[in-house]
Amino acid sequence: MELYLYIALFAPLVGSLYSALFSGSPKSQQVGIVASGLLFTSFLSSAILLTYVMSGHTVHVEMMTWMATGDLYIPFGFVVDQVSVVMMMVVTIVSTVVHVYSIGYMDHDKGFNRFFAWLSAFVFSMMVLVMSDNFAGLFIGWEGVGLCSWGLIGFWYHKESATWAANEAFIMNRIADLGMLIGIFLIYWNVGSLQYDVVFAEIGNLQPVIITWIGIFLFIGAMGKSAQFPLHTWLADAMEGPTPVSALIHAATMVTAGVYLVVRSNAIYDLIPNVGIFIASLGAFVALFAASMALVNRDMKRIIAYSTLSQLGYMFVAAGLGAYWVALFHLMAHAFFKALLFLGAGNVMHAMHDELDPFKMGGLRKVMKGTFVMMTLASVALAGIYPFAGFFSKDLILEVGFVEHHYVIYTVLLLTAGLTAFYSFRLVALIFHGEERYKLFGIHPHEAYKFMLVAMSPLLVLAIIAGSFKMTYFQLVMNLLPATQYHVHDQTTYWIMTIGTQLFVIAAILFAYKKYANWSNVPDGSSAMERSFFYKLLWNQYYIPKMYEEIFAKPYAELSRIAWKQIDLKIVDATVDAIANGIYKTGENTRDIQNGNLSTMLRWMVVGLVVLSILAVAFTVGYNAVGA
Amino acid sequence: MLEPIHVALGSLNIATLAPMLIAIVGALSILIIDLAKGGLHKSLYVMIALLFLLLDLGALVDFGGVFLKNGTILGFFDVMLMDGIAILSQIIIVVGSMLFIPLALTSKRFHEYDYPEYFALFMFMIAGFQFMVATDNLIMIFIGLETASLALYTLIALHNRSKSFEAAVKYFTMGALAAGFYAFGSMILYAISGSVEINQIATIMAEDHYRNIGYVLLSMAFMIAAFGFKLSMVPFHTWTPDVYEGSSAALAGYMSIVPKIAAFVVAMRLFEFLVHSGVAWLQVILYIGVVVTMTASNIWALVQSDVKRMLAYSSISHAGFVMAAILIGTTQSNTGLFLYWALFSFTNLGAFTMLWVNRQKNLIAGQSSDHPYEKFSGMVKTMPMAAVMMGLFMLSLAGIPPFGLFWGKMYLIGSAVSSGYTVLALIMALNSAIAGYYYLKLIVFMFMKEPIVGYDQYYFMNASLSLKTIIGIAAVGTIFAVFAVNPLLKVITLFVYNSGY
Amino acid sequence: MAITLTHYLVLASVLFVIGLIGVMRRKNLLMLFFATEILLNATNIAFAAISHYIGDLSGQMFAFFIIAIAASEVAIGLGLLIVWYKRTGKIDLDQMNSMRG
Amino acid sequence: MEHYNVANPYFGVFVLFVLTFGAFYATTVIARLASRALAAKDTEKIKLTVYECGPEVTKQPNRISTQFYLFALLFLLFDVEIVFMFPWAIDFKLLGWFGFAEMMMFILLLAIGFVYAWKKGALEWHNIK
Repeated sequence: MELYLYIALFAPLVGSLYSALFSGSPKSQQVGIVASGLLFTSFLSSAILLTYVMSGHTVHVEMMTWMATGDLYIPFGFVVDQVSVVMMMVVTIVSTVVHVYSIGYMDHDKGFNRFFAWLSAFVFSMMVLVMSDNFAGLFIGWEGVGLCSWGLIGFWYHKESATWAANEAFIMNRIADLGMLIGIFLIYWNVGSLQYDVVFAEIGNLQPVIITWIGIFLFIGAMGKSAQFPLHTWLADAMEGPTPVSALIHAATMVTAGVYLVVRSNAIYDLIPNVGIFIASLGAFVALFAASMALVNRDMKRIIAYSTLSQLGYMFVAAGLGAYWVALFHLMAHAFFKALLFLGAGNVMHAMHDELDPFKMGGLRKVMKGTFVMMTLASVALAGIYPFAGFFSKDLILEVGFVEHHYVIYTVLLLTAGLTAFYSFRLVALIFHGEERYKLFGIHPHEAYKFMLVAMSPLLVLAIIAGSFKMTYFQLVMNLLPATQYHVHDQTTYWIMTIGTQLFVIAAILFAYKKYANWSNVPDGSSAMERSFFYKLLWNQYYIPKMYEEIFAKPYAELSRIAWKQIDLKIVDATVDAIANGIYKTGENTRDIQNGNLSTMLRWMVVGLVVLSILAVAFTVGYNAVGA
Repeated sequence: MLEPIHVALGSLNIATLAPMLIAIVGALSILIIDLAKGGLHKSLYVMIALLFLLLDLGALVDFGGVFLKNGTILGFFDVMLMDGIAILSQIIIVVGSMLFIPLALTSKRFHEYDYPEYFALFMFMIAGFQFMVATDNLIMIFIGLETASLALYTLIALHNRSKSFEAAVKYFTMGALAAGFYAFGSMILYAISGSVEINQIATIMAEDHYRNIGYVLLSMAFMIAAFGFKLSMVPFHTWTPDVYEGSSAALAGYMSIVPKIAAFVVAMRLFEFLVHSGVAWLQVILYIGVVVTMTASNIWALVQSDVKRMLAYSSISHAGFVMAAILIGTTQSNTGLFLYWALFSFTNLGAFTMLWVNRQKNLIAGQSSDHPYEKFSGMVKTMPMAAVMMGLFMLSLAGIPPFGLFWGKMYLIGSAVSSGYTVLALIMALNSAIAGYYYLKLIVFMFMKEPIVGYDQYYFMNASLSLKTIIGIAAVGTIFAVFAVNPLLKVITLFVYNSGY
Repeated sequence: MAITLTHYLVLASVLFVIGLIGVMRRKNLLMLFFATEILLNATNIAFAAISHYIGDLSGQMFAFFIIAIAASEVAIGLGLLIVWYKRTGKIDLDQMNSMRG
Repeated sequence: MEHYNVANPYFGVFVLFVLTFGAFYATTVIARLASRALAAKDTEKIKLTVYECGPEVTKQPNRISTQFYLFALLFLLFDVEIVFMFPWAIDFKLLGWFGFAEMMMFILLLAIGFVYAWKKGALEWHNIK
């Protein structure tokens, strides 16, 4: 089995290196095919591992020792257990689909080969992240996916906005990673190991305060990766990257790494329910908050991105309330239908020549049948209609909230479910129904390549049937995660809740259809609704990006400018001069002493020496005074 | 009448001189070859230098074996001291030099490489550094330091541009002042202990229970000023950016690595016994020095417009980071120092070589310095491989896993945490986060901007096969550091631990 | 009055301080070199004196080496100075600021 | 070995010395400022020129050639090495063959340097660029 583990892990790396070899040469189809083939191999190995794990085994290998000196010992190990195998399946399925899809999507792009190098490198990092058996390896993968995501968001580096978005994502993530690093250090410091099994076995012996801090710092890392409030702005901007990237990284895999971290560290979070409540509340807030921003947005990809954000909120609610397996289940189901949604959006974008505003589309169902069906079904799944995947996973989270008596969270999530249904179908209705507004812009849409649709079909199937795996999945992961079944005990309440939710959601869908299915004009910002306060508030994303700009970015730039101009040039230099002059120049005015002047430099040195000597004397005097 | 002294040759242990003598003989033979037949091509001298350095390395490895078997080797009236850190640092010095000497084989002609003296001086300089680390005698340290520094000043000036002379004069003048500080500091130590050997001074002071603490501290003030200059700690750092800008990129890269490791070793010998004796003053001063050096240089690096100056400030910051190891003073941290520097050597070798291959002979209109950021704009389009390489080195410098320097940073921060310096560890981590920003700036220029016409013709202008090989070596060292870290750590720990540091 | 070690040390310190002042005040490169020579020779006096008073020769050895090194330093320094003068016609420190920041 | 403390009688002398130094310096500065302030300003240009008895002031035609400096440098370098030979010469017998061998090595190195300088033409008056 170890062999399969290594194949699953390293096949993407081989694919990446192979593509990188060709990164300088012009586009060649075989690069994409080879990379996809290698990923498929990785998927097959993961599937074999899955059957193996389902028979009750786990695979644990220690490839080599990273660091071993004195009391520091970090091995380079991998583990395939019930949790990581689920993640591996999700990652390999989605990435294989995305790879095949990208062969078509990136067909006309000059950076075709480079794209596959980055994409496969990303998959490799992600596999390292999920398969590592310790926090150090997780962190490596964590940074790796961040790096690849940076490269892929900024893939079209000639676009100013793409560059900016890439840097924003990278920097925000680095800030959060710092928190995570501190958490990992705290773990190492207090437990003396980074191995999951050791850490989780011993974490209970620590003081509650320390556990709380560990939990908080790790969660800060998770907040960055999973774009939770207030570090969420990068995700929407990350949509500047190619659409397959959005599907793979910013919907299905990387952004869920934060959820994975919390699920993986369930032993830690079980001990600190207060932090758990906080996580759940934040998750609920983000779910509603992101959904509200999706309501009015006029950028197809951003709408889907906000919906991702909102669904991540759901996952955190589940994880925060201790229903780790539910969180992981929703993560899996969400990966399938959200990736499908993104890839469908990619098709639409191609057809519309990169137009993103759904108000400029309409009536596309006639020309893009396949895409229309897929996106509608994916939206149905997202909305959580029985018997699609979303129903099983999302309603479960609602039930968790209800059963755990967090009625506020429950209500928020219920409301969000309605909003989700509304904005999803607003999008579908605007794109595929109504008048053919694109004709105004002289666009001639066409359906995507056949093989792209075929490539998407596995996702479609999974989006429909993933819910039926629920019990198998539960049997599998309960070996590792707390096996709490969440049932509303009163049958009547259960049925009322379920049917009520379904009706509510369906009502929202119908409302969206009614309002947008016959849309005829392109809004220009003059209608009464568009001028209302709430619309503006939502449209401007609650003014949060603006606030960041005002509060952090500008003062930071200002600060470094001041540090240079004022502190370095004026204060520091002036101080040196003042000291030197104070000692050696009595009447004469200073000559203009400029930076880069040798004399100033020598004075720096002498002043340094004088200060040190004065400190030495002062210390001695103080020391003798105390001694005497 | 005094009896003549009979010195048994065996007791001298002349072998301890072998590594330095090899370098000196190499230098002399280069001079003699030049005298016998002038006008030979520079590649011959490069080969001779490499050959002798290889011999030198062989001798050092041999010493390493002897050290692990028998412990510290003393020689030459106990002036020479071959302990673990001496051998380790000499290996870093020699390997670093071997990697930098081939940078002379550029495709463009440069003034300095036409002189065989360049290579002779280079070898003298290496011998100087080797003397400096392989002794704990203050006189010997001084001689080694000055031999190396004087050679280095000349090497900088040989680059034959106005800025090079300016840099050499600045470096020289400040170096002379630092030499004065060093001499005065040693004088105070000699006055209070009557010895010029560091271990004896330490013993005498300990027996004395630091009765002369005031004078000890005063001498340490002078020593910190002297080595602060060599290690470019704030406020003794002012020469660094100017000298780096003035000298050729190859030499600047060399200066960021080899002289500093030598200075680190001496600083370890000089300061650590005091740190261990709990002299609070020194701890406080080093603490402040480390923090200020790291932070201030990072801030200054942010506002640079020239890549070489940025790298200069960044290497000040790295030196400050590593200086923390001396403050912490545990075996783990000292091991971290050597590990960090070994990894840093490869990464910085790569970064400076990338500057060197892009060196242009004349500045184009409107260009204020040799390597402005704009020069690297859109490099990914014209030279994708080169841009990827440079990006790789920047990422490593920023400490992003799994590239080389990440491991060094992690190990050092880890050692700070495990010795209870939590706040320091936090500051170190924060600083590496800030540093990421200006390294990223270069990557942004390379990958995200359009090439600027005029600059693009200079990409790889100076490249030759040997320079590309060096870049390749640096890249391999940076990427595959993951696999080298563990064996390296084992060896380094063995050496450091057995030398009592 | 007997001359003690203290006299020598005070002399050395005073000379050292004079050297430091010279380093800080002088704008002429040649004067700067003089100042650094004063620094080193101040130390020499102290070394020789200490060596004599405590009856240990290593101080004098140190002094010898400082003399030799000071001479080499002068040689290099003057060499640089001559080249600099030939290129610019000046040995004023204030003219030497093509690099900054 | 005796130790020094601040109570040493000569410390006072030292302090006085420093103070005197400061006072002296201040005096010169004050004197200069005062004279500058009090002096009558003369704006006539001709009066500010250097007086050179009759002929017009010219640039010094025969400055000392840098050649002299180079010679002086070489002399200095080789001359200073003598400091190592004096102690050796005094204890020549005491040091015996070992000392002799060491000194021969030293002289050999110096000789290589000398030959090098010679061959490079540093000792020829006219041949230096």
